[in-house]
Amino acid sequence: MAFLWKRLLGTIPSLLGVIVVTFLLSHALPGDPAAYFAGPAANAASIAEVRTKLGLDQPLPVQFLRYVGDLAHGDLGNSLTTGQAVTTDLLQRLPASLELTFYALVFAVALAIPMGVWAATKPDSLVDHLCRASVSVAAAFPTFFVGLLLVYIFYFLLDIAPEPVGRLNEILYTAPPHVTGAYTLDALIAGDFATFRACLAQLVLPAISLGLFALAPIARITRASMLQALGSDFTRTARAGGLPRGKILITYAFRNALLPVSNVLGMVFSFLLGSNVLIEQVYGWQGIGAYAVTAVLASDYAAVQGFVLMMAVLYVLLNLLVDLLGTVIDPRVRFEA
Amino acid sequence: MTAQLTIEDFSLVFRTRHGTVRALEDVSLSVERGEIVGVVGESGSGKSVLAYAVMGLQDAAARVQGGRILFGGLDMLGAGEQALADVRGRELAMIFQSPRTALNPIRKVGAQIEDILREHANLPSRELRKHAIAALARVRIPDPERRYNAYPFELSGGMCQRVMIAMALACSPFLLIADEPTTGLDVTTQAVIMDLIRDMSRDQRMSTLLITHDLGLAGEYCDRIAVMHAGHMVEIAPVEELLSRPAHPYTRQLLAATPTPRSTVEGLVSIPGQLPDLRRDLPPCRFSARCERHVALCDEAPLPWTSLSATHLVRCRVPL
Amino acid sequence: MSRAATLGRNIGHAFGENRLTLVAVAILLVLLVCAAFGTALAPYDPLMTDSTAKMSPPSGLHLFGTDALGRDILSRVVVAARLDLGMAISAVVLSFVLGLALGAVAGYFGGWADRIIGRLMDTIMAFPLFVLAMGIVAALGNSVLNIILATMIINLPFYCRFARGEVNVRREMGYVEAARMGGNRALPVLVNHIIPNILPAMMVQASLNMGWAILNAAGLSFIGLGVRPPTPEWGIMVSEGASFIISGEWWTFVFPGAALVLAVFCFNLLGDGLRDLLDPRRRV
Amino acid sequence: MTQPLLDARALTKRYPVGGGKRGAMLHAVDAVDLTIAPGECVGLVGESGCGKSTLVRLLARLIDPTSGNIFLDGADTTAVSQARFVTMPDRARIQVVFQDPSESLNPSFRVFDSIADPLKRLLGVRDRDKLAAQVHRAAELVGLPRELIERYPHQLSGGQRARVGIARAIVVEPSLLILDEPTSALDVSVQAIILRLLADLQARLGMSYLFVSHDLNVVRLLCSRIVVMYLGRVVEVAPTEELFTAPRHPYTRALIASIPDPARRGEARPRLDGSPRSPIDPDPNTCRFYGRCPTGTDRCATAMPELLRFGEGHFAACHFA
Repeated sequence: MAFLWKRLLGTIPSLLGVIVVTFLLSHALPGDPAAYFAGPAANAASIAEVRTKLGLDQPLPVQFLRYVGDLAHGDLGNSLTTGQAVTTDLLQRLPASLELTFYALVFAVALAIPMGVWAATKPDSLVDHLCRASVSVAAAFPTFFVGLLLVYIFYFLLDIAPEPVGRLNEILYTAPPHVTGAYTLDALIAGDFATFRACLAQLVLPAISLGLFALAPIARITRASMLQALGSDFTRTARAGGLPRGKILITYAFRNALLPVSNVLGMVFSFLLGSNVLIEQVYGWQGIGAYAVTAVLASDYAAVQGFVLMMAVLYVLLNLLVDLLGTVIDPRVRFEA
Repeated sequence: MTAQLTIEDFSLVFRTRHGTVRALEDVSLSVERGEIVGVVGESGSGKSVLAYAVMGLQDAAARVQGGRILFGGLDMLGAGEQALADVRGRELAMIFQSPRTALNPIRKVGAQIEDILREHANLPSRELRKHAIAALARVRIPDPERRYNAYPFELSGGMCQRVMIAMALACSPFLLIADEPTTGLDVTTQAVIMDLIRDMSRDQRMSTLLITHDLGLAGEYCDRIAVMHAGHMVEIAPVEELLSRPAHPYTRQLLAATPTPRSTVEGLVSIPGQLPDLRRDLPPCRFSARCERHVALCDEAPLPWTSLSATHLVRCRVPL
Repeated sequence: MSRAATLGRNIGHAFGENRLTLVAVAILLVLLVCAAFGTALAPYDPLMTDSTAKMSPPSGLHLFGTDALGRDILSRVVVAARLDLGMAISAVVLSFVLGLALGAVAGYFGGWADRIIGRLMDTIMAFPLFVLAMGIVAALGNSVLNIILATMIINLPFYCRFARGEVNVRREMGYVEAARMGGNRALPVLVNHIIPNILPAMMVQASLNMGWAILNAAGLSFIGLGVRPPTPEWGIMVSEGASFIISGEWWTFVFPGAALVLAVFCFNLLGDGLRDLLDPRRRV
Repeated sequence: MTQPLLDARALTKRYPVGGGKRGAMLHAVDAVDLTIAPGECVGLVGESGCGKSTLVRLLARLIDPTSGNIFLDGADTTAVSQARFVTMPDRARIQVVFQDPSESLNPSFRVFDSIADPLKRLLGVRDRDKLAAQVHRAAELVGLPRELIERYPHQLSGGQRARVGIARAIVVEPSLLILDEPTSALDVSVQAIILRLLADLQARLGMSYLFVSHDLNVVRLLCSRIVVMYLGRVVEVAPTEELFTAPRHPYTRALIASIPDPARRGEARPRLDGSPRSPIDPDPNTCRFYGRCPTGTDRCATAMPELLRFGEGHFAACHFA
């Protein structure tokens, strides 16, 4: 338990850094935010009034405290485009993004790890070369371009994928009653299998486009660390002890190979969360990424900052999860604490 | 006496990008029941390659060129992977240098011993733990119940080597191959580990093949010593005889280069020249270019073994 | 044999064995030529609209077809090389130099310098990097310069950490301690003895990183940040072409997208090739 | 008695460890006194982790001591920090030959540049001909063939690299050469060559040596006096022959008994089992060897033994010596 607390405490500096950076971003705005928030019809007096109201006339440390205070109340300001509180907007759209990211991750991991292991057990074979080649190619495709290509091929040319209109074609189906916010899960809870299938069908292309970019680093590191583990002294010991091949491959090599794999998961999450924005844009997905793009283009700063902050917090939490996974795999980490 | 291990005219090459390395050529050696045999040589002599070949654990780039390796009645070179796996860990065991990395870093040492027992010892699952702890106790690890749950990183290098020995001896093998088991350990720990290996092989009438670069170490613990140079075995003799009356010029020089409690710096002999490049064409005697006793006859193949006595063999045309 | 000759043999080896790397280098050279002389090479003015030839599919006249305003896509793809490669290369060069300097200081001196620099990098790494880049460009303003700056910042930790690790390992090595025994102060030790030995590995990192930098810059312009129409740029061209997928005018987004893929793929191959070159296990 | 060349007094180095236990210190070197006379050759032995390497780095002024002083010909070198000492004239007087020849040479420097660098930096030799002459002389002294001077380290054998390492250290004509396990990475045949070379160099150049090794058989070949360290402290100092024939400290006895020796085959000799105590915040009133020591009593747990004199140049730190 001690190490759990230590890890939790360890995220505090990261979170603090994230808050400082988002604060700095909002105060590095070109021009006068007060004038901006006051709107186009404002005069000098109303701008000054807005400035006082927003606390922009206070010294930076005071503004920072105020910012932190607002955050503590879950107040990220109001969006200019939707007119709602940014927090409300983001929380509404978050499940859509999480659902997509989750499926992309499952797709990437489910494909990449067996691929990497397979390639490592037969180094320099055709399988190995095919694996490496396909992984290299996948890594070179921009996610947004893959997204568009898949839509063109599977929707326009082959017509086997549904129209890329977001999470659900609302003309044909109604969204499942809100429980978790994840449509596939909610549809299952409601027992509505038709909607479930429709949601899943909508998810396939975006999840694959998103997952492809995460595939390469996972497959690469799995192959490399598997090769290393198979060539290690302790695998040799296991062979010298006459252990069966399956035992050597799984208990000795693979479990050790998982350590570096869990270490790149952090980077993979960074990719996934970032590329999420692009994929949501391509597929009209109603998640926080698409929301952020709209906000960026409309210069809706409060919304953009809220988005950046939420993504960062999400990322810090995911990293914490990866860290804990690492401690489960590796006793050495546990004992360090 | 019956030979536990017989190596006959064994040759092995490595195919590399830069040519074929003739790592072992016409190596012959036998190890009797309960005997401790040392294989001594400098780096590049092929002593470790030989050890791995006996285990059937050679590198993927290795190709056996000829000869036989017989373990008990089993032809190790002809046996399939399954037959080898059956023998390894049960009848034939090996310990390595750098014991810390030779143990699985994320598995409890007790579990690693159990893995071997489960595979070879034919024990019911609930007995495994008891036997693993007993194996730890046999190698005089203090507080074996507690050490059973330890991970390798929690143990010292010497303690890890004991765990390795416990693993190797868990199924009471007939032959133990120890590949530089004390390299990297402190001299005090080395003495403890070597005493342990010697006592275990004496107690269980187990044969031991000790691979080492240290003639002094081999001299203290082995019954017989085989000296290797550049992939050739050049001399095999009982310890006292090898140390007092070395017959091969290389053995003599190696002895004179090894500092002992009685040597002086003036008395230290340095061996001129370097190991030959094993990728090139080699003379019948691979030491000839460095040898002061080299005569024309030395360049005539094949280079025969000369028997100085029933137990003292040397591979030299003009032995001392 | 001189070191240069050994290196030459190794290079010959790596390329001889891996023809793909050679092909990648050749393609990169073509792209670099496009970047340097794009306007002279392009068959048309990339900005010239032609209302008579809107949305014409690839043909002898327009090899890559034309877009909704009748502009020649081939010309736009060729001319865009300068902006896309320029943004990525300058960002990578900046983060390389700054990251090396910061990492070297952190790794060699340790102590509080290490803690401050480490904390700074951790803070950058605490964000999903593309999201941070979005935030930076959104805050600093929508310009090419800010895209470069944002890409530089998000790449910085990779170089900094890599350099720090490499310097830290070498700091205690015999030859570095010998250099200190030989009268070298900290700066000469770093500049003469440590950095030259980590540069090759850093270069591999840079070439592997280049593809990612291109993707980032293009991704930012794809969502409408930084580059403004009608400037030819691969990301924004893909974005403009995206609206025509449903109607099947594939050439509008496929060609600029393919250019992106090609550039990234070649840089990745080059990086892999260079890494094989440096890998001691393969060098023997 | 003549003034010692090097005189280290109460040399101590502590490192803070891990965040968790706040203020915990690793006592790497603890109040070590050591003198080396001009032209003397002193051996330093002890197991890994006993503080040998830290002591070498302290004496070589590569790191600053936590406390204590190092006098060189009576002048306190510790009056300035190691960062400043780098540019002092005395820097050239203490040089080190490092352990692993393969990582003790800059891979991107030719042999010539490796040897010439300290000449340029420490002695300010700028003239190309003079530089070349001195480099060639050093190379000749260590028996390095001329054609190797323009090579890179990766084109040399282990023995040749060891020679370059020695040449680089002696080129600035130091008064004290610290040899940090100079042959531990070499085969015995090469080791013999290097040991003879070192003996020869000392006879010709009259330097003092501090020879660090874990191999007592090697140390005794070159050294007239041997210092034994255990867990950061000096436990015994004695003239070489006396140390081997009449060791006073139980650790020294165990160390000597552990040397493999075919002449004593089968003899039951005392063995030192177990592992050393933790060097982190050790009890200042407990002998560091207590718990592992075959003769330890309660007294050893309550009073740290001091180094006491047992004859001409023979000191040991044991209540029962």
